[in-house]
Amino acid sequence: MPASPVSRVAATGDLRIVGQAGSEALVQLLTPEGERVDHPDYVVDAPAERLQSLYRDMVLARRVDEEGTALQRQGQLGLWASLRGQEAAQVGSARALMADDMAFPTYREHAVVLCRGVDAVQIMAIFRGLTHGGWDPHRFGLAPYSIVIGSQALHAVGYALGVQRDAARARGPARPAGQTTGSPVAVAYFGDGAASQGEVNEAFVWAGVYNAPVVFFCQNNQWAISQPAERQTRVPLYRRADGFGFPGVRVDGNDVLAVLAVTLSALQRARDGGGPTLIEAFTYRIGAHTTADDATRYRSLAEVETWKLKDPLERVKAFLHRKQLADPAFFEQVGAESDALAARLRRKCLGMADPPALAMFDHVYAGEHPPLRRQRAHLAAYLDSSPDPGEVPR
Amino acid sequence: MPASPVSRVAATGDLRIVGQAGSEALVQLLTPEGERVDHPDYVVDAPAERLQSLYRDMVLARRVDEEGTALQRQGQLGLWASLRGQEAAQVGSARALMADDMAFPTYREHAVVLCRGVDAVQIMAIFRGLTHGGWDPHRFGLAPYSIVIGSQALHAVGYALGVQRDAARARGPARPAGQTTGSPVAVAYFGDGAASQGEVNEAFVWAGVYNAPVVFFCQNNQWAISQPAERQTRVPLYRRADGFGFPGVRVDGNDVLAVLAVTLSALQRARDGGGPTLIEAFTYRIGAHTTADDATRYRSLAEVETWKLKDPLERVKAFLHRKQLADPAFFEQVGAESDALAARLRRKCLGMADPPALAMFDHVYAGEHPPLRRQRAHLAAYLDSSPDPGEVPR
Amino acid sequence: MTMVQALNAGLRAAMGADPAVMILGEDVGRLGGVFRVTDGLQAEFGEDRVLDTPLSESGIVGTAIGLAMRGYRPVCEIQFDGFVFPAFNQLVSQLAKLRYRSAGALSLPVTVRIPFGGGIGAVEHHSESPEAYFAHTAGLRVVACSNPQDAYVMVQQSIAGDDPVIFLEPKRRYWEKAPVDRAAAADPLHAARVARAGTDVTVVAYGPMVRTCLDAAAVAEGEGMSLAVIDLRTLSPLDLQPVLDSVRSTGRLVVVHEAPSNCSLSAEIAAQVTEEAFFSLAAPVLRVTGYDIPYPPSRFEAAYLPDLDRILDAVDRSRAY
Amino acid sequence: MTMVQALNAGLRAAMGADPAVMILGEDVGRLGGVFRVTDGLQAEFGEDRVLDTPLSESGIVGTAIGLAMRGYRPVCEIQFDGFVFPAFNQLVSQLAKLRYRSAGALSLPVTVRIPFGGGIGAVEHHSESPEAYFAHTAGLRVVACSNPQDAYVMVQQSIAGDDPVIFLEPKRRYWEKAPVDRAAAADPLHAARVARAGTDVTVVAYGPMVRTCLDAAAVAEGEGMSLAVIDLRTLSPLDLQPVLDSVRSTGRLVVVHEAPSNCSLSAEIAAQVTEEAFFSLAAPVLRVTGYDIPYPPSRFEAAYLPDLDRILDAVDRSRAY
Ligand SMILES: Cc1ncc(C[n+]2csc(CCOP(=O)(O)OP(=O)(O)O)c2C)c(N)n1
Ligand SMILES: Cc1ncc(C[n+]2csc(CCOP(=O)(O)OP(=O)(O)O)c2C)c(N)n1
Ligand SMILES: [Mg+2]
Ligand SMILES: [Mg+2]
Repeated sequence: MPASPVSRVAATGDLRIVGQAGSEALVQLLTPEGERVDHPDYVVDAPAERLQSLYRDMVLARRVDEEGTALQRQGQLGLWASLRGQEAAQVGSARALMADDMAFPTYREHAVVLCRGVDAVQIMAIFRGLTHGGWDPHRFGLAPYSIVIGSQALHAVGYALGVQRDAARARGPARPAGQTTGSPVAVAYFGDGAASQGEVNEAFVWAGVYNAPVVFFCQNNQWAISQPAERQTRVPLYRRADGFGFPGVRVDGNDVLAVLAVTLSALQRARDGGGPTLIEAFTYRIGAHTTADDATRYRSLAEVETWKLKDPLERVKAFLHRKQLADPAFFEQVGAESDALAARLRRKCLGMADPPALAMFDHVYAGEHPPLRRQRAHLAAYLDSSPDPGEVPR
Repeated sequence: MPASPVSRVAATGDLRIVGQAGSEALVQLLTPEGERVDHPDYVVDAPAERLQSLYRDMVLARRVDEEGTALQRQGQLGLWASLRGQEAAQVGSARALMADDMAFPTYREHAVVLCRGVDAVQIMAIFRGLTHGGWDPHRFGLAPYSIVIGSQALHAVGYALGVQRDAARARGPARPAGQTTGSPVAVAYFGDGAASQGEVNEAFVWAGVYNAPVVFFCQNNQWAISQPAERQTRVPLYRRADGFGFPGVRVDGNDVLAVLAVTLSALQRARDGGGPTLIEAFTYRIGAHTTADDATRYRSLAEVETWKLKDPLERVKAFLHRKQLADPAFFEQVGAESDALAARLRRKCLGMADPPALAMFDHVYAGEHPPLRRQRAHLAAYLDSSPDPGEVPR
Repeated sequence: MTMVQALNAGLRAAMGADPAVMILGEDVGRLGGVFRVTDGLQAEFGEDRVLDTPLSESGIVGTAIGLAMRGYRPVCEIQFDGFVFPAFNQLVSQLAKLRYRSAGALSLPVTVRIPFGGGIGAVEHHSESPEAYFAHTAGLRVVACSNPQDAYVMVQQSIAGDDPVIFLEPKRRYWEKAPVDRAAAADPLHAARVARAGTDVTVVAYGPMVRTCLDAAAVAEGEGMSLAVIDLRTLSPLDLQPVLDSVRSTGRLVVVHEAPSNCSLSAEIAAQVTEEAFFSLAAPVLRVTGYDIPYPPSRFEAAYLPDLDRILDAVDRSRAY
Repeated sequence: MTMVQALNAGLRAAMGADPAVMILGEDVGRLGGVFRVTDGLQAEFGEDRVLDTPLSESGIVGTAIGLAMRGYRPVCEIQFDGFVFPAFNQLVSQLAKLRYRSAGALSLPVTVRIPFGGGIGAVEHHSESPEAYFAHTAGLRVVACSNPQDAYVMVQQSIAGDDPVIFLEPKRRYWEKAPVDRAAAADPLHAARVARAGTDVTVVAYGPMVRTCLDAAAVAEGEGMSLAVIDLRTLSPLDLQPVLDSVRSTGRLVVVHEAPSNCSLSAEIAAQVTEEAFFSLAAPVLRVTGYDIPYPPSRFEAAYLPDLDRILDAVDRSRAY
């Protein structure tokens, strides 16, 4: 018995989608050539403004990413993890979220961060080594980046269990079981590599057992550093969900419209009390794993070139052009906006001062911690007494 | 796409089985009433001697189990984990193994231990607190009991990877990929609860990716202490395998013949290079979780009574009777044998002396370890100097 | 009441006082936990607040983190000490670090209860003392109760605090009885306690060994020797002030715990006390601990575990300096 | 050669000497490891012996245990220190205990290589020093190399031994060069080493901090102070004989490591040395360590990590007693 497809109607402002997870084939609505195609399970009607705005999001995300890489090259950042190629997967999914949903991202979800309204400077601060996090998860509906692969999936499920309980508490004891319409959903982002972690699979167990309002959004970008996705599974990843009793769906991760539709539909399902969905966004990591990686050691240029032809931005651009849904002024404006963003980012980044050493003791604990207070005081006294940083030691 | 069923022919001495995993329904060959039924996927032809010997194994296992419970009640053992109700699952699977296969059991697999040729006294020594293990895994093809739930599944996969490599080394570099006919198989035993552990799911990942010669034998006895199986999954457990890309099969775990057939077929598949199989033996824990547990707190007597009607021993007995495949002398002899085993076990158990305290330092390390040597010497000196154990302290 | 009953009462009080408090763990609901610490709580507060979970420790701690992010105050039960390790990654890299990672934006008021220690004749993995792993982990708080009164108070304090707490319960003392005064003024959670005043040698312990040390002190008294016994109560942060105060007068210190000695609490206490009270010490700090071996089969535990004799032997050795 | 090259050569030698030696880890094959420690080994020894694994640390250690049971000698690579925790259950409850559990019938010759420590400006989880967790775990051996020669020798010794070894590689020293003599007579694996003789104060370190201590000793010499520097090399079992020998003449000891201090190696060393050499000590053992906070963002690491100045400050404080 395959996980039963459930029809859902999701609406978000201008967009109306009728969708259902569980179909066998890759969900695609916009081909690499920019042709709009129909999908039996996801009937989408998207106005020009929505397409423009998705396109704009992707352009800005790519620009932030390019700037990150450049800043790292110039020694301004310690590291950068490029999202290039994954703009559609990230923007499409993040734009499906409501303000009070909670996303649990990894170190590569920069476009998600932008869509959630966080200033890109905050991302730079992490890779510059100023902070491990920085934005307020509650304000933005966005948990901190997770670097330990897969660890955030359980947090998302726990958050979803909390949402379930909130709804129950609000509605009182007589609520019909499982119905949580309108309440927030937790979204766990992770990669193809993460699917091999025990914790991610435990998250699947819990989500299934408690029918938690959570969406697992897996960007299968084909690689986990040097390991191809076949080193993590011998069947398509979206099928993993079957064995845990909830639907999985594979979507063209380079098709922003399809990703949006599939995610909206999964979110609606969760809001309606239908439980979890696993979305596998089939995409590609165009860059190296990070700026510290040399991808030529393990994969062919030909493969990369093939995927460049499936660029997520180009197909939307082509479609907007062909259908005359955007004029040159629009593209110019987006270009200008992106230039301004990059300039601002660079300026802010270069201007970020190193924090005072003693600040490293902040936020370890909420309450009093005498040994830490002593260690801090000891360092303070030591710093006071020691020579200027510039001097040769002693 | 469900994991594709693969036909296998397995032969072991007197028994010929044509079987394939992947069918939807519960595999059953002998009904609770002792009727022989056909199954489209598992065509089995078992002579009387084989049925007799399986019956005998189950009787002896049950007797050992009863003795364990009795000895615990009398304060001779610290704890006992009863296998009652699971005799068919354990005997059927263990009797499918070849001598050089390697089984990885949990604390409840006493019948597996017996079938592997280990003296039952060794089990008593564990629950009496004399040792954590005791039998030689290499000699008996049986790893130590695993108590940390699920931890042994990865060991089984690792062992299977070793077997794969042995075969490759033996055959030299030109071997056809994946073919390991005739070589040993690793079998991981675990319960329904264990299926929720991350490590078990990681074992599934590895087994699938490397096509390891391993069989996952899950005894779904409906309970993990007080938690019903629905607290671990909302779809049948055998389906978990689908998402990892290998076949899963659910067998009537109280039907020793069906378990034997399904396991033999899965082992053969693994030997032939066909990779892993997940077998879910659908059975029931008739007793409490252990002697420390009070099952009346969480489950109904009616449920237990229903399952008693599906007793794994009774149906074989009924079948042997009805088909006149065994005469009264046979049953008498098995009874006598079981009495003798129980008496011997009890005698040996009561006679087990406490080990000398210093022996607790043995086998921590293979090589020299000076701090431990010093701690041991210190305790030795202290014991020499201190008053007789019988005396009131100081 | 017994310590089990005291903990049960403490949990009930915490749940009654704050609807955000939840309990999750294996068998904590219908069964009331394998030690019955959560007995009756599911019936009283509902399945939504006392959650029977899948058999998945990393899931228990990981989802508790998510619940805390949503405003809940989860109390996790790990069934036995030896089963905390599947959750280690969530404890050490997530629970301990998420406040820091989020620059203070996230609060993680998660209490992780662990029945710990030996002495009950159990099979492997059911008698371990993992406290040093947690005390070594910055971002966690670690406490151990030794008696019903403390158990009742400390579990509530742990739940009420905004930091994650590893709450260690000495399972061999679960069934020991003592009166519990629900209205008594309480020490702060992170304060050590002088369990018995004394002048000759200071003995420090926590959790299950406090009773053993008090017994030793009683025997010593019969022999004309006065032992001060300090119940540490908090393992991280350590509160060594009462220890230092005592050592400055006795000049001698013996530290006792069940855990293996290498890189343990007793090492830390010895190092700190020696540094702080160097000139007060007439003898080096002596340690009476489990050996550096895996917890042995139960027939060995009488020899493995520190007992009255081994403690008094160390006291004698200390006095012989 | 660099330490990376020395480790690579050591692994190559071990694989050449014994066909049972296998390497498994994330990205160890085609890529040669993120630090290139296993560079070229898959090409030389084949995919069967140098195994690129799924992203699953518990799987790496768990299957290594199974491989060892089948007669192999697996060498696991954990990509960074902070990623060892998903494997903790397999390390602590399985790898460390299976020989004991099987009453000696099972041998677990598994080496777990972990690049550890800070100082490379990395993001979170890439700079940790988890050695105390392992040193506290009976059944494991724990070593740390500090220079290419030791790296070359010790990795082979670890693989050749029949016990599980946690092999810690100081990643900030990976690219430092020193000559490696492949034919030189080697110390046993579990022997500490006097890295520099000295008479005024003894300084003990291991892994990355050995170089820092030697630098401090050089500066101190310029100021007329003679520091003995001891490279511990083995963290479990500890070999404190050279430390005790030195302390008996200097009377002063400073222990240095990057890891947080609570329940750390420095605590253990302080406790043991004080107990063994109580009357030789003119000052308490002083500890220069990381603070008890999660490893901070990299812009803080200069202040977080013990450096030459902090070491010399402790030396001064020791001498001031
Ligand atoms: C538990 C853990 N192990 C190892 C690593 C090192 N590491 C960082 S990213 C990565 C690959 C992740 O692959 P995937 O999940 O596909 O995400 P992607 O990088 O492709 O976005 C690895 C192995 C880690 N961060 N965490
Ligand atoms: C990691 C871990 N967590 C918890 C336990 C405590 N425990 C022992 S048996 C058990 C239930 C196991 O259920 P299942 O896997 O179905 O096996 P069964 O006992 O039914 O044979 C639990 C929770 C344990 N042994 N290991
Ligand atoms: Mg990837
Ligand atoms: Mg079960």
